[in-house]
Amino acid sequence: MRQSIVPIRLRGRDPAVAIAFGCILLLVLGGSIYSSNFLSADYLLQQLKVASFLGVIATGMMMVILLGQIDLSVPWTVTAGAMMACAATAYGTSGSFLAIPFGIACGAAIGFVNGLAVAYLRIPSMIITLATNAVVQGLMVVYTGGFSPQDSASPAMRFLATGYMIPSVPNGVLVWLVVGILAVFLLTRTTFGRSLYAIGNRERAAYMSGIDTRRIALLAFVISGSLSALGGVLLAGYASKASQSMGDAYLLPSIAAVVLGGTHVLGGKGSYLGTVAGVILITLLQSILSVMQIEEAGRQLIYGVVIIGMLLLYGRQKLN
Amino acid sequence: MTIGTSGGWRFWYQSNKGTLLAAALFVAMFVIYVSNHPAGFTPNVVQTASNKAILLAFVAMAQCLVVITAGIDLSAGMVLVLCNCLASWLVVGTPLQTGFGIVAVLVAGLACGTLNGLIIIFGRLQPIVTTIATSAIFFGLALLLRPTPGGSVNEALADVFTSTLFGMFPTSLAVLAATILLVWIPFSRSVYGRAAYAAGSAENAAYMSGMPLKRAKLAAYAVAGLLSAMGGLYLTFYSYTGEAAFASGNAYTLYSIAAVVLGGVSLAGGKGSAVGAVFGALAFRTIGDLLFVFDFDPLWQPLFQGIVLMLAIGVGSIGLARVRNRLEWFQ
Amino acid sequence: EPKVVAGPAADPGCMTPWASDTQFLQYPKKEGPYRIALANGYIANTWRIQMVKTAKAYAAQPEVKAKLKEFKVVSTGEDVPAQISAINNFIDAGYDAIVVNAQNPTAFGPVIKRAKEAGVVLVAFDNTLDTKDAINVNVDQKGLGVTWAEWLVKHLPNGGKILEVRGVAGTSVDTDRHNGIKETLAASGKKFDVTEVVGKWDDSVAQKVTADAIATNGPFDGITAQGGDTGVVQAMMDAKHPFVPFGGETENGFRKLCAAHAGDGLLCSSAGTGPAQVAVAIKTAIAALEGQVIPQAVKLPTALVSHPDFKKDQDYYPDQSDNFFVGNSFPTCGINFTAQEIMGQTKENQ
Amino acid sequence: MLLSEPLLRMEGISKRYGGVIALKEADIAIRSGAIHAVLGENGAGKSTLIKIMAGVTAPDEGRMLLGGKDVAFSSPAAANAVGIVSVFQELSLIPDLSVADNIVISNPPRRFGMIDRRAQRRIAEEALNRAGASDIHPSSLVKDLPLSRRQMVEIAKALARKPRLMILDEATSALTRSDVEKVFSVLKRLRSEGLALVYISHRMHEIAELADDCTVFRNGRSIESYPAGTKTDHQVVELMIGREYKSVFPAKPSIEANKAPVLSCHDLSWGGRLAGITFDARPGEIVGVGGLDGQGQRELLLALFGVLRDVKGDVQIDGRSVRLRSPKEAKSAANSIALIPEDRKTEGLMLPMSVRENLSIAALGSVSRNGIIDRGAEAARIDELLKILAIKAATIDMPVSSLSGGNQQKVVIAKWLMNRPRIVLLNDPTRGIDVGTKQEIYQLLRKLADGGAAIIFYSTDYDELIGCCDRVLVMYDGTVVRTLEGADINERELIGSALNIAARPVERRVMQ
Ligand SMILES: Nc1ncnc2c1ncn2[C@@H]1O[C@H](COP(=O)(O)OP(=O)(O)OP(=O)(O)O)[C@@H](O)[C@H]1O
Ligand SMILES: Nc1ncnc2c1ncn2[C@@H]1O[C@H](COP(=O)(O)OP(=O)(O)OP(=O)(O)O)[C@@H](O)[C@H]1O
Ligand SMILES: [Mg+2]
Ligand SMILES: [Mg+2]
Repeated sequence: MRQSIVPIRLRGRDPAVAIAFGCILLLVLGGSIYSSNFLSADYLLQQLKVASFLGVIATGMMMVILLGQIDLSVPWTVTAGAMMACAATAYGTSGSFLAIPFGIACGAAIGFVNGLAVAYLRIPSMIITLATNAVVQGLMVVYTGGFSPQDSASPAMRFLATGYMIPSVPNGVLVWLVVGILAVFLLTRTTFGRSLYAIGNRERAAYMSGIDTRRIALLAFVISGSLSALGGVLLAGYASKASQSMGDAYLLPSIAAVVLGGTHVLGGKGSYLGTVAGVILITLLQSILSVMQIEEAGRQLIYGVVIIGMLLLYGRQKLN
Repeated sequence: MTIGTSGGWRFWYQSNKGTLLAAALFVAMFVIYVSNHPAGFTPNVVQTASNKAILLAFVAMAQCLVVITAGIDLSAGMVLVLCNCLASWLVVGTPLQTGFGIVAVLVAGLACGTLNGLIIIFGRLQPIVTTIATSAIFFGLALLLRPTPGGSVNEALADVFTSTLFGMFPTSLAVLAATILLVWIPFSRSVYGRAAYAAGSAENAAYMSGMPLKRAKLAAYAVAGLLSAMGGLYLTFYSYTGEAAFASGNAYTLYSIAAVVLGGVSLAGGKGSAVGAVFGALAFRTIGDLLFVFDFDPLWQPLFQGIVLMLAIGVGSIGLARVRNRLEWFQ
Repeated sequence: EPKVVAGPAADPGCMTPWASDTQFLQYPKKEGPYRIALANGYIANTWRIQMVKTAKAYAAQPEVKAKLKEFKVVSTGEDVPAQISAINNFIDAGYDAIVVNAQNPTAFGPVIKRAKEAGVVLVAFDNTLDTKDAINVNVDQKGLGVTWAEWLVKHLPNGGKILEVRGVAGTSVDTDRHNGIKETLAASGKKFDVTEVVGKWDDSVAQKVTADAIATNGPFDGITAQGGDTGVVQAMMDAKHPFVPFGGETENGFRKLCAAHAGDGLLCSSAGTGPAQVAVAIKTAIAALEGQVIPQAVKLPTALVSHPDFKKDQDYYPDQSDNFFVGNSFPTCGINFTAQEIMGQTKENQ
Repeated sequence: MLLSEPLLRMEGISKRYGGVIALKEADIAIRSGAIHAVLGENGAGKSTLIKIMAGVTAPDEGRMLLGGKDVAFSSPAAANAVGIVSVFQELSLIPDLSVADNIVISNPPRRFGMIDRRAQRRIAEEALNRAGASDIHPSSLVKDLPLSRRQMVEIAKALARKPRLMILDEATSALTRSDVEKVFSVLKRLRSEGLALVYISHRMHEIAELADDCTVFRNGRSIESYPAGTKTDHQVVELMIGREYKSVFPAKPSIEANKAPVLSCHDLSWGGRLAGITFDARPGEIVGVGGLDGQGQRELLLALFGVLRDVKGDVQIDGRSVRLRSPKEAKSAANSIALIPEDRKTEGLMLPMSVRENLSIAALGSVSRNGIIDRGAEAARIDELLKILAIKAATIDMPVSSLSGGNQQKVVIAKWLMNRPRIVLLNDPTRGIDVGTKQEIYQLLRKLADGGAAIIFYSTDYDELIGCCDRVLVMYDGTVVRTLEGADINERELIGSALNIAARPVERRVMQ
């Protein structure tokens, strides 16, 4: 494990994070060889907007990974958040007013189930979240098939994802900024954050120190579920509707973004700035590859090789 | 001395509890399935079930090996897909060509696993993200081989491998048993196998004890690749064709994790056996089969599957209620 | 074992042969009522949900219901072996006919063999099977690509920059549609500069890659997309990209946008494969069991509507969800569900 | 035998960890057929020295000569290959493998390339026998064994490798007296067989009994080597700590007998492991818990700390009956209990986290408001603590894992003091700790008691119980068989009641 003398809250200055941001620069410059448009402010802002969905989801994933757990229910939690928010819009003005909180609440409920199972029943998160994912998928299929749900996004959702409160900075990015600031605050300044790192490092010792480890874990999963759902709400706003497969594209990228940002998968170590770097890296890489005119096979190969290359550059664990 | 033979059994039971539980779970579910099947307990029904389950059984064994070292292989499903595409080119023609084809596919799987192992061990990268990246590479290669589904396989051979022995016993189960005997048992009883367990259980202590950790982990990843390749080969035998199917590759990866956990293998490493993982895979597959014998509205089927999976997982956590020392939660 | 007989089919209006050399088959007549199974693969998207619901609704119609002893649907997910096993199970359980939407058109060789031996009628639709031993109810996937490309050729007499949004890589449907587009554009003799991106038949993915393509390679003179078309148009609007001719699928959302923005230049041709084809497949299976003459490969009409023919509440439903697929009736087969009937039912009117 | 030519000679060895100098120009010479004791305070560099000997880490400077030839080991396996085997302070057993697997781990017997399990079991049984631990079943999993049994397995494992040079780094710190005696007779036999042995321990009488040669380390330097028996204990300790050394134990003040107990336990029982435990602890009192290892002492402390489920009986704090369901409840202001656990690595510390974060983790509630940490308050409290307990660390922002064992233990104690507990439960807190630090801890305990805390102190070291405690509860098979007070707290009474000689014939539980 890479250990740094610097305490966690200062690890924003981790060289790994700096190199990660260096890699982002390299990617943009590399892309600009292909087309100078990659350097345009429009394109970069658009990437930030798209990154904000992954960013919000990865924030939740990071909380759970810091605990030493993982949340594989992301795909259908994202979808459920989006679908439920859109569905609430159908219930008149009060519905559309409550649409966004309702979507997030559904995600929180899913996270609550995950958290209960992981924290109180001690079922490994990797499997229970897989099962909740399957159950939520089942619920959504039943729901779509049986209730002819309203699935267009409300104007508020559209505004949240694609509107502009500050000229030329999409609201989605602002949402991510707010979520990010809250996350940094939570991780560095609160007992919750400190407990999260403690549990991730050694749960037994954290318990013996009088930390309510189960409640913290439960809370982390609720946060993860809520943020996945918020990601879904934003995504629905962006696409102006909800659809079943919305969340599929977010599971592996959100894990990859968190880990690429230097967070240790076994928990207890990682900084939010790293996650930001990871999210931007993944989004940019996907975007640049998608417009390059090569066969899909080539894109996949390059995607894999570049990620491994970057990890070798800075993600190596220290020898013990 | 109070240690008798009965003590021996007790220790054996202790260390194989997970496997036994998985076996019991599978048997219970399979009995429910077969007793409700219109055709009953016939060789055909067993053959169908085993042909379907064996792919996951192979991938689960692969996953198990890696998980024992406290790693994880999120590329297992894609190795299966890649080997399926490769097999749809190579496992054709004369018996000799077919034979070479099979060897080539297995070697390719071994190479994929070795690549994973090399990057993770010598690059000192975290397995989870490394294998996410290599799975993209493997899928890219699969797409190069099969831009559209197609290809073929030596059908005579494929039929042999997916039919029954003496009209009774599914060949696929025999192959599975043979794999356990020829790959798993030697591995688990070798020095490397033991070092793999040690790496998962207490890596530092294992290093202090001078165990060959790097080679053991490399062996685990490599053999895992080989086993996934077996799965890919079987997919080709069962479908006569190759397809670079992204969704199903990912599905196999995730299912293999579920199977491994159902099979009593600890994701923290150091515990469990491939036999358990195989039973876990069989049990997991039977969940899908149950759909067939119960008359559910089609739209409710995914929900039913999810709930059964939850229940199956829940069975494993019953023991928790009996824990009287809360510190045991954290083991 | 079906006999190869001379055409035409018993119901020529509905069961048109795929090609001039398509064989006509006659299965031995079986006594009804029949046990028929639908082996579906993936279920969790709107197309499949709509398909399964249409199948149930069709099987529940009185005249069809009278002929059926049992109609069972199983969805096995994305995994091909699971679907193969499901079909094997249906064969072992003694079903008379099995209707299948194959996850992989080439993967069912062994099952086809077994079905043939067991005398079970196998009918494939949507993703059909590469075989002459099963009945295929076909949509001309390549033909769809041709239709879309022809639309662009027609509206861009001088050629131009085209954005092509593709489907899921590695599937035959994606390749067939792509080849149709490619060959037609090439054959036009005009200069088309095509940018390809992968939208995975998904609105949000398609929207993202379209936005990227517009930012880096745009603007385009014409667009064609195989699915996720609503997202593609959304991305155009978000980027303030001028509306251009568009050849695409039949999502309600897409057609809504086409109807709304036709005046601004969004001239659409919307063609696709409605989920109701499952009903045609069931109808064909019943006909085969009844011993009627049927073509080995049935050609389905494509549900095609082009500008300026979009009619409200017939070709698109402004008040309904964006997500369902509109082409849901095959009048020549007496299958007249509107998408609204299938997907538009609410709790109250169920 | 050539006495003049040592088996292993290390010259001018230096090793730094970042800014910390662990070893500086250290010399040592180890001869065959002798036991060489290495002494020194916590953090003196003993473990670092033997890690270098055993190939775990490489020195920055200096050379090693084995039998007169220069050697350098790239890994523990390389050191093993030339016959250097060690029993590390941090146990190097694999918890999920069986005892037999562990014993043969570096070179298992093989048949047809596979491990021969029958032969392995034979070897294991033999090694356990040689180590005097034949009560351990070779098929049991290491993680199911209590710490003392694990150390025996570790010793058996070293023996099974047939070493030329065997190193024991505090290998007996958790052993009971009878086990220690067995191990000693083994070590003496090995010495007579011509092996070289390096022995590290903080227990002076053990060294007096065993050692032939001694080397004292201080601050990473080898201060002096001398033949055993040529210096008094007093002189040795002064060499170690580099200053004059006074009485170890602080004086016991007399307790006012009429004070109301802060903690009282009535008829406490848990499963089959604890039965009918009744005692009181008054503020200002240090109550010792004694007895052979594994007689339920650990369970008693855990039960009081709210870790065990279904505890029967009545526990009162300040006269209030309480039923604690978690350490969180136990540490709450109303109850104010702290537990210094047995195993600091897994229960006491988050090793990769910084010293600072470890120190404040148990007291986060008291330096935060509405869940938000007040960093100023946190820093102030930590400074206060650091003044009380001198923790030897370059900076408190370094990971606690890079502290020496004794300093880690201080962190464990300190983090609970930050909570200002009124009831302190200690589970063998001085295991593996040097005399100097021990003395500090005794004084600290007394200071806490004088400040009004009640202290329950379990120790495997009789001297400690005698020197520190106002009362000692001696446990046997889950019950308190005797309570010693005043002059009765002496070695003879402690051992006698620990073996429960009066009540039952001596009989150690082997297996349930
Ligand atoms: N991995 C490491 N990183 C940083 N510093 C270290 C590391 N290991 C040891 N040290 C430092 O080196 C010094 C010597 O430590 P060592 O473990 O050798 O002490 P010791 O004499 O064995 O003490 P104890 O009796 O407490 O076990 C200590 O100050 C310790 O903090
Ligand atoms: N000789 C032995 N051989 C095998 N297993 C043993 C042996 N002695 C004890 N065990 C196992 O070790 C575990 C703890 O044993 P024991 O009852 O002696 O605990 P203890 O000393 O009270 O433990 P602790 O000190 O952790 O409280 C039990 O699960 C028992 O099965
Ligand atoms: Mg030490
Ligand atoms: Mg004990």
